[in-house]
Order: sequence, then C-alpha cells, then structure tokens
Amino acid sequence: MPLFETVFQEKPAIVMEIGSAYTKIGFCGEAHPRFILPTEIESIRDVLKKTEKNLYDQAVDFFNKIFFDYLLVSPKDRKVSFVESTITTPTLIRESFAKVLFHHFEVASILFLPLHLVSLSTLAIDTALVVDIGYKEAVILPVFNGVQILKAWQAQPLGGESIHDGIKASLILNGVKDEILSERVIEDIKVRTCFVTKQARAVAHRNNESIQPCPDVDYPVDGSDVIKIPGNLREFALEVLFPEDNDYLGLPYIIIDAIIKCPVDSRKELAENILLIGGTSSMMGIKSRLRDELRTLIKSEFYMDRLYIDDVKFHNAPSKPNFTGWLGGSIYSATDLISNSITRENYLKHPKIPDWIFYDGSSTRNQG
Amino acid sequence: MEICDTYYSKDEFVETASGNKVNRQTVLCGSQNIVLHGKVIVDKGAIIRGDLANVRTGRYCIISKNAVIRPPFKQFSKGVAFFPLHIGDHVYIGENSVISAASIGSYVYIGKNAVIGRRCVIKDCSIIEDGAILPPETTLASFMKFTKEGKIEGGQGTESVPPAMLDLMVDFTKSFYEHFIPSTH
Amino acid sequence: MSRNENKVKIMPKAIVCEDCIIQGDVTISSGCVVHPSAQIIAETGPIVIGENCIIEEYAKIHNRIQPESPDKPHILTIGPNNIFEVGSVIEASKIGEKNIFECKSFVSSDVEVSNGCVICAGCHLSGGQHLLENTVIFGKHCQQREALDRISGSHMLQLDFLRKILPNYHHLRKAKQ
Amino acid sequence: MDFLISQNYVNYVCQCGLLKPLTNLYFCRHCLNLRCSFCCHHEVDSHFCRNCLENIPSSEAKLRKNKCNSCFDCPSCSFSVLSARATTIQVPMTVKEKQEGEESSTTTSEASSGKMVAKKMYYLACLACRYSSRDVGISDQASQNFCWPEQEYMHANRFNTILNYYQALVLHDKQVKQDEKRRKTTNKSKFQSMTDRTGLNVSAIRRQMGFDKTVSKPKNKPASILPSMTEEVEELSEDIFTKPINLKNITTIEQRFTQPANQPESVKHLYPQHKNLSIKRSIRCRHCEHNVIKPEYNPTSIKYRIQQFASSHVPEVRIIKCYPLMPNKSAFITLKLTNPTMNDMTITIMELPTDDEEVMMIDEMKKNFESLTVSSKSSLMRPSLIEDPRIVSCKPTAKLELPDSSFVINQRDDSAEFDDEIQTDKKDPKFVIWRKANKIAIELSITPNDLKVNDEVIVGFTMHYTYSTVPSTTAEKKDSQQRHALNARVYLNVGNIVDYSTK
Repeated sequence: MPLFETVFQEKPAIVMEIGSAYTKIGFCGEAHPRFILPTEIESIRDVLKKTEKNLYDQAVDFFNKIFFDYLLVSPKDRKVSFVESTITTPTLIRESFAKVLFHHFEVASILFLPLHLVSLSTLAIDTALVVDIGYKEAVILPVFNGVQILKAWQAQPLGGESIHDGIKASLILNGVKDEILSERVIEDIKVRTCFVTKQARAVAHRNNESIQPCPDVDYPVDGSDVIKIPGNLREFALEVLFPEDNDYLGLPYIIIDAIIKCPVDSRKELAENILLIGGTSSMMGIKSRLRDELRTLIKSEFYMDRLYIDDVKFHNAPSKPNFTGWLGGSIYSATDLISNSITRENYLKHPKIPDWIFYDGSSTRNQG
Repeated sequence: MEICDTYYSKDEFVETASGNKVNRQTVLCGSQNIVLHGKVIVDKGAIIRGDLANVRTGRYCIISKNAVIRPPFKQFSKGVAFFPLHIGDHVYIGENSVISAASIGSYVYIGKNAVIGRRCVIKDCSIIEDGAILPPETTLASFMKFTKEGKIEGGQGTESVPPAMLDLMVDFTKSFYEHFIPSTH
Repeated sequence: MSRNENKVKIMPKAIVCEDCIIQGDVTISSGCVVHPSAQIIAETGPIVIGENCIIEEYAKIHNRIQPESPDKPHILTIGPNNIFEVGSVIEASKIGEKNIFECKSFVSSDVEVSNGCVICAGCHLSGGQHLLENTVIFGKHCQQREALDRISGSHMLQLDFLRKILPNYHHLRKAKQ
Repeated sequence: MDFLISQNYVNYVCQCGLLKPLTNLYFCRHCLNLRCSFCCHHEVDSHFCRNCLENIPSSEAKLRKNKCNSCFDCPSCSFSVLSARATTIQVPMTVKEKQEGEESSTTTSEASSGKMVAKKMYYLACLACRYSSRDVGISDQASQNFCWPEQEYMHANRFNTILNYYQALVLHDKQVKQDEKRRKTTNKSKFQSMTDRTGLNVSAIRRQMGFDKTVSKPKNKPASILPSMTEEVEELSEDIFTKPINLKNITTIEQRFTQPANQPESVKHLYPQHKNLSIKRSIRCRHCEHNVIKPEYNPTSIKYRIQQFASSHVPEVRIIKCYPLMPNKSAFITLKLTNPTMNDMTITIMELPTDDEEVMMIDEMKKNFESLTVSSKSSLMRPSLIEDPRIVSCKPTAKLELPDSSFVINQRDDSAEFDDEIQTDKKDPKFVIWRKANKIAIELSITPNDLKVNDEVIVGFTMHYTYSTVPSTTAEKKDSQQRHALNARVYLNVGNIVDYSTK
C-alpha cells in the first residue's frame, strides 16, 4: 500500500460514503473502509425532522468526529471524495457538506462520486444493473458502457426502514410493549434473527397454505424482558421488499422496470450483470430469492414478449455489499482522476456544487 | 455557580491535625495502612479497605457517601495479592462509587454510582461520568472522559473535558473543602 | 428481629465480619467470607448460602419472594463458590454454583441463575429469565454470550488470602450451629 | 453538587456568537478576543495509544493504519481492552534447553528427551465479557506483545489486481492524451467532458473495448480483468427452517462493524482488533493563525506548550446566591467576580447590545477580518476563512439594574491565598459586599419579565474590563505593557420563577 501513496500523492484522499443509516469512512487505495459508524446527522435520516441544531452544526460535529476521533488526520489541505447517490441526495445536504468542509475544515478539494457508477469499478466492468438497497430506499440504475441510463432510474422506499417498521408493528400486535422496541433493538432483531425466505415458501405463505414455520427465538431485550420472536416473523419480515399487489412495485418488479426502460439491445447484458449493493442486501438469502423472483418474472406471460432476456446473473464484488460503493470510491480516488475534484479556490470563487441540472465545467476542471 | 455551604454536625466528624474530616460512620479497615494526605473529606458510609492493601490519597480529595475504595487483587500462579491503591490530589469521588483502580491521578472527577474495575489506571485530568462502568484493567488517559455508554471520548482540546480541568478541579475541591463547615448551634 | 437473629447459622470455618447486616433465617456454610457492610436479609423465607462464597461490601442478598402459602416459604438456595461483589443486589429465586455477580449488578426475583454465569458490573437483569450454564451478561444492553473458556482459579486463592488477612483486622461473628 | 453541569449557569459569548461556559473558552492574546473550539481551527498534533500511553510518531502511525501494535480491543464487547493472560503449560524440552540441561546434569540426552518443562504461554482475554482468544481458535503465544496472528482479508488479492488495473488504465489514458496533444490532433468532442466527469472515464474504456478505432493501440495497455459474474448464488441453507438458532453465537451489528473488512456473522470469527490510536490536538485562532492551545508530545503530560484559556485572562463571574424570583418583582442576586490576571482590573457593568447593535458588531467584525486578510495576503497563503459570526441565540428574560459606578478588582496574588480575611473598603460603592484578595462580591437587583412559574430567568450584561498585556518575553521592557479596554458579554441563568402561591 505505501507504494501507491508515494507514487500518486503524499496524503491519501479521504473517502466517505454517508448513508442514511451508516457512514463508511477510510482512505483511498485501501481494500475496505477503516470504520463503519452510525450516521449522526439526524437530517439525513429524516429530512423533515425538526432538530435543535441546524444541519451545518450537526455536520461540523459529525465531521469533527470523523477526522479527529476516527481517521486522526488534519482535514486541512486534504482531498475528500464523497460517494453519494447523486440523484437522491438532496441538494441542500450536499451543499451544506461542501460548505462545512471548505469553510470549517478547509479541505483542499472535494470530489462527488455517483454511487452506482463507481460501484462498477470494484469489478472492472462498465456495464451493470446496479441495485442499491439501503436504509431508506432501494435505488436501481442501469449503467451501460460507463454511462448511467438515467431515464431507466427506479426508486422505491423499500429498505431497512420499512423492514424495521414492519417488525415493530408485528411485535406490538403480539403484545410486546412499544417502549422497549427501540430502533436499536429492532435492528438487532432483524440482523440476528431474520432472513429472506425461499420463493416457494413465500408463495405458500401468501396463499395461506400451512407450512412448517421455522423455529421461534427467545430474544432478551436489555436484560429487562424476554420476548418471543415468532418463526413467521423471522421468515417473512423481509417480505415487505417483495410485495405482491396491483401496484407491482416490489423489488423484482422495479428491477425489471429498469431493464425494460433500457434499449432492447442492452437488456441482455444488463440482466446478466446485476450488482447488489447497500446494507440491506447483506441480508441472508436475498440474492437467491431475487434471482428466483426475476427468473419467474422474465418467464411470465406479461414480460415474455416484451423483455427479450433469458436469464439473470449476479456479480460478487470483492467486498461486503454495505461498502461496495465506498470501495468503488476508494479505487477511483486512488487514480489520477481525483484531480477532477472541485478545489477550494474554485469553490470560494463560485460557491456552487455542480449537479445534474446545473453543470459548470469551470468549477471542476483544472486547466488541462 | 458558587458551591453552597455544606454543614455537618461536629459530633459526626473527626477532624485530624492535617485537616482531614472523616465521618464517624465510615468503615476504615486497617487504618494503619490508610494515608490521607490532608484536607481530605470522607463522608458517611464510605468504606476504605486498608486491610487488603495500602491506600494513599493526596490532598483535597473528597470521598462522598457510601463510596467504596477497595485495593485490587491480582492472581498469580502461586496465589493472589492485593495491590496498593494510590489517589492523587484534588480528586472527587461521587456517591456510591466503587473504586478498585490501581492508581488514580490528580484532578480527576468521578461521578456518582460509577464502578472502576480492578487495576484500572486513571490518569490526571480525566472525568468519569455518573454511572459509568470501567471494565477491569482499563487505562483512562488524561483529558479523556469515560461515559455512561461505556465509550471513551475527548482528549486535550475537546469540550468533553474542559481544557482548564486542572484549575477547575483545584478550585472545586478547595472551595468544597472551604464550604464544608461545622454547623453552629 | 431479635428472634430472627438467633436463626442465623454460621458454620465453622466461615468468616463473617461483625459489622454486616444479617437478618432472618440465614445459613452461611463453611468456608464463606462475608465482608463488612454486606447485607443478607431473609425477609419472606430462609436463605442458604453454599460453601466458599464471597460476599463483599454493600452486597445485598435479599429473599423477598412471596411464598405461595405461608407455611411453605420459598427458600433461596445459593450454591457453593459464588462471588457477590461490591454493591450487587441479588433477589434471584435460585442460584447455582461458581457464579460471579460483579459490582452493582442486580438480579431480580424472577431470574434463575444456573452455574458458571457472570453478571458483569452494572448489568440489571429481570424479566423471567433462566440463565443457561456459562452465560455471561455484559454491556449496557445486557448482551449475552457463552463463555467457552472461563478464567477460573482465582477464587480459591482469593479465599485463602482473605481467610488469612481478615481475622487480623476485623471482629468476627462466632460460628454457631 | 454536580459541578460539570452547574458550570453552565454562567455563559460567556464567544466572538462567533456561541454561548459557552468560561472554562471551555480560549482567549487569543493577539486578537484580544474570546475564541471557542467551534470557531478555531483544529490540527492533529501527535498520535498516541490511549491504552499503553505510548507516543507514536505520525509517520509510524500512518504506516500502522492508526492502530497500536501491542494493544487489542475486545471484538465482543467493544468497550474494553484485551489483556494478556499467562498460563503455564508443560512442553517437552527443546533442543536448546536440552543442551543447557546437559551442562548441569550428567544424564544423557536420550534419557532427558521425555522430560517436560513448564513454559509460559499467553492468550488474550477480556475481563468484562470473558472473551478469550482461545474462543476463536487462536493458539497461545510464547510472547506477550507481538506475533498475534493477523487476520487475512479474503478480498485483498482481488482488490489489488483491480486497483492496479485502474491505476495503470488511468495512467495509460493520460499518456494517450498527452500523445494526442503532441500530435495536435483535435479529437475532442464537446460531449466528452460530460461523461468524463461522471465516472469511469468513458473514453478510456471505449478505447479499450475497441470502439474508438482512431487511436492507435499504445504500448503498455493494461490487461483487462475477467468479469466475475456468476449464475451461482449462495443458496439459503435448509437448516434455517428447522434448526433453532442460538442468539449467543450470532454477532450483533455493532460487533460486525468492529471488523469492517470481514463483518463476521458468527462469534467464532471475532478476532482481536488492534486498538485505534488517539490524538492530541492543537487549536489555532482563525483570525491571526496563532495557537491558542498546543499540547506537549508526552501522552501522559497534562501540560501545554501554549495555553490561552479564557479563565486565566477574563474575569470570572459566579452566582453566589439569588433570592426567590417572581415576575415583575425585583430581587437581589449576589455575584462573585474573580480577577485571574496579575494586574488590577477596572470593571464596568453595562447593558447588552440591542439586536441592531449586535448586527452592526457582526458586520464590523466581518469587515475587519476581510481587510486583515486582504492586507496580509501573501501569494502563497491561502485565505483562511472564519466561521460566520452569529447572533446570540439566548435572550434575557429579566431586567438588570446596572450598578452606578465601576469598580476595581485587585490583581491575583498567590501568596494571599491563605488569607481568609474579608476586607471591606469604605471607598467601595454600596453594591460591593466584600472583597477577598482578587475576588469581589457584588449585589445587583434584577426584575424578571412577565414569566410563568418555573420559567427560566436569564439576565445578561456586557462586562467592560481593563486588560493589560503581559510582555511575552523577558527581553521586552516592562513599559511595553499595554492596557486595553475589552468587553465580554455574560449571560446568567439565575434560576426559575418560584410559585409564590405556595409560599
């Protein structure tokens, strides 16, 4: 690793991916993030939430923690790369981050990297259907020959949050007290007991056929209570990602929708290059379930004659799904391409961050 | 806020020549092994286990109600031994706290209901929050704060521990002692 | 209360410091060490403490389980080789052997503790639990884990040391059957 | 009793507009202004391990990825540090020991080969949750500090190949571009920059895919990597439907994230983690670039090389007592003021600025700063930015009757510390209750606004004080001492409105 550091730059750039639940931080050119910690900016988890401190102050506190408690570097004159879901990150948030980093921490430059696109660099491919299932939502974006097909973009609020809500509601129905079911407890129940079941069993469950449920679990909560997690909840809590209703907005449907919005000649390649990223896609069994669901769908009457694809194939990134995006940023920032960042000088001249709508080449391009 | 006067009844406390004020209802086991270096307040119900090993405190220490100061033991292949426990100057130990540290530096604030596990080393100018639990053999560096949540935070130059902790603790323990006065009746 | 005091049975070779509070029908088996300011209160039924237990300062063992019928009180039996550290509060219904209750831990009356368990400092345990063998309860949220490799052996050595040291500094209660 | 909370009854306004207790503020001697950690610049000064308290030079810290070599965190409970435990085991004598043994004894080597000796072995154990390195199958080590087996990262090789590939690709792409420039072939389309920016440098990949035929294939084109797509997908094991799970063996998400690389799901893969280092930081004023805090390198030292605490420059205000507060009724508060400096101070208590005045102050400050940076702007220095000053968020809820004259607090005199004598000076104005060395107690009258029961009563004032700069070096003459008149805005939380109906 020191080799790259000396060859390319003295101080490795800081790479961050600030997700709605967890933040991944580390240095470029490294194979995994140094830390994964809960995102402590409330406005990101819940944009509408009224908080005492404004976004700027919260971001200052959080970045202070990142730089001085975790990464242990002086942010001054450092390069920073952000991996972010370009389309769904509110402008307010990215502009606040830029302001905090340039004003308060005086970083040298910031590079905003589109999550879906850089994820591909972990596989050294340039065409893939990237499915990001995070905490707040699932965002699907096809990338073909290195170009994001924006018109095929799909997003639905299917992610950790909706699973948590489901688990909580169902436990309360079973008579568990509301106050002991904190977000932390629910997440722990999800992570340690729940899984994505097989398609056949899910269908049987939906049709109210009797199936042998998986074993119940006695779950101790904070030493004060023991609650029973029914086998049904363990098995079917994640079915919220696969709703079967007339809206057809379940995960498999929106994946197919994304493919169908792409040109016919790119579909086959996209379907054979599916990349699952995001924290929720580390749930046990989700990949095999998605494959089964997708296979059923492409063979269904409705899609048979429209889709023209025969199979789906998945990629295995050299990472855990929850930091694949970060890893892409790490690889990207380790190359010379980091010189395309917005520099502090340029930012101070034009305090504006380019995005999809507003693009001013002058602020990103260095001469040359 | 200026510290209010704390009144105690003269019958309850013994004042030594060096200015230590020790409540009569404390349990000082093996008092020949306990050295209080002057102007130390030991409040009601506090236990100092000098019988297990030596206990030494510096000047201007405050040991609040029901605190237990207990030298730590260590196991060897041939047996166990209790180790002496040293406490520096200007240390405040809150109510109901259990102290089994190997050493506590100076200018340390320990909140109430804290547990300091066996053979911990607490360095100068640190804070232990109310109800914090330090696992055995933890080292708490200077200007660090051990929180209720079990995390170590702070460091020189952060707001978790005031940068002027030294002056603050000197002032606090001194004025606590000065305002700890016998009631007049 | 004086009537109850007489019910305290201290077996020979147990070391019980004078200034601890023992109330009700309490049996302390041989080899136990009870430090000063410990409390053992048999309120609703007898307490039987097994051999070689250590009960430290401000530890409180309290039997307050309401008996099902007045003539059949619940007996709190505590197995041998347990350690009750400073400030622990134990109201459990049953305790096996070789358990450690660390400083300021709390075990409520609906908890049953088997053998070889550790309740870490500051953990509060309640809510109808039955701890399996070698369970460790740790952390702020009372996480559970199974101890595969117990650090043991210090217990007897510590007892030996205490038995040697304590009589030099403390008045002890006389053993009586 | 809890002094950590009680401090916050008296807050000072930092120049940036935030309210902080005096102990958390700094005083920049060069700007003669209050600073706080928010409006100053932080820098990493030195790295150290907060467990073994060893200073680690920053280059070494970087090399070790900010981890301590010898200390390990418990992967199971994350808040405690693993300690090495010694055990003695019986091992057969090694050759070397055998030779030593031969020297001392006359027995033949054949006979002693079956002899066992006690050897000290170490393993790591957590004293809180009883985790031990044996739990995860790490064998005991002969040495206490080093050689704990490092965990391998399963994707490390694949990652390195990909990284090398990209770095070569980008480098290669750059060369191609330069070649083009030299040949002055204008091959640029105006759409290229758009896609360039978004990611993988499309042109590079297109070329590699063979789309762009105009570019001649250059010499060292990196070999592409085989795609990793598979039809094989990890199937859900059937066991999950039938076998009960043991929660104690499944890691929590917190435990997983202690090892971000592998994120083990089973407690059997929780390996000891090297402890993350901590830092000492120095804090710098953004206005004048001078340090307000610079600590010593030694991790155990509590001293500073530079320390500019506000509490040693600005008079400290404390509330001694306050009479019961009722709406619209005047009450007395007693304040204690302490002069921490070696010079006498003259203090005048004045009204807080009005909102308009505050805005004007902020504007002026901004202007001053701009003129400062413009004038001192050298070609090399990048302009430093200040935090936008804010309007104080706290509004007083009571009116303070200002004392009619100013007063003097004596200088600090360490020898007078043991004087307990309370001095009363006849010349002092009436509101001064007593004096003691460098302390003075004053009594002021406040009238709370029309508040409800239990509302907080907040009063504020501007404290105008004289400050003398001490010559920073002994070489400077004594008469270089300068007197300044400074202001500090102070907000006091004097208590809550009492319910007078119950009285």
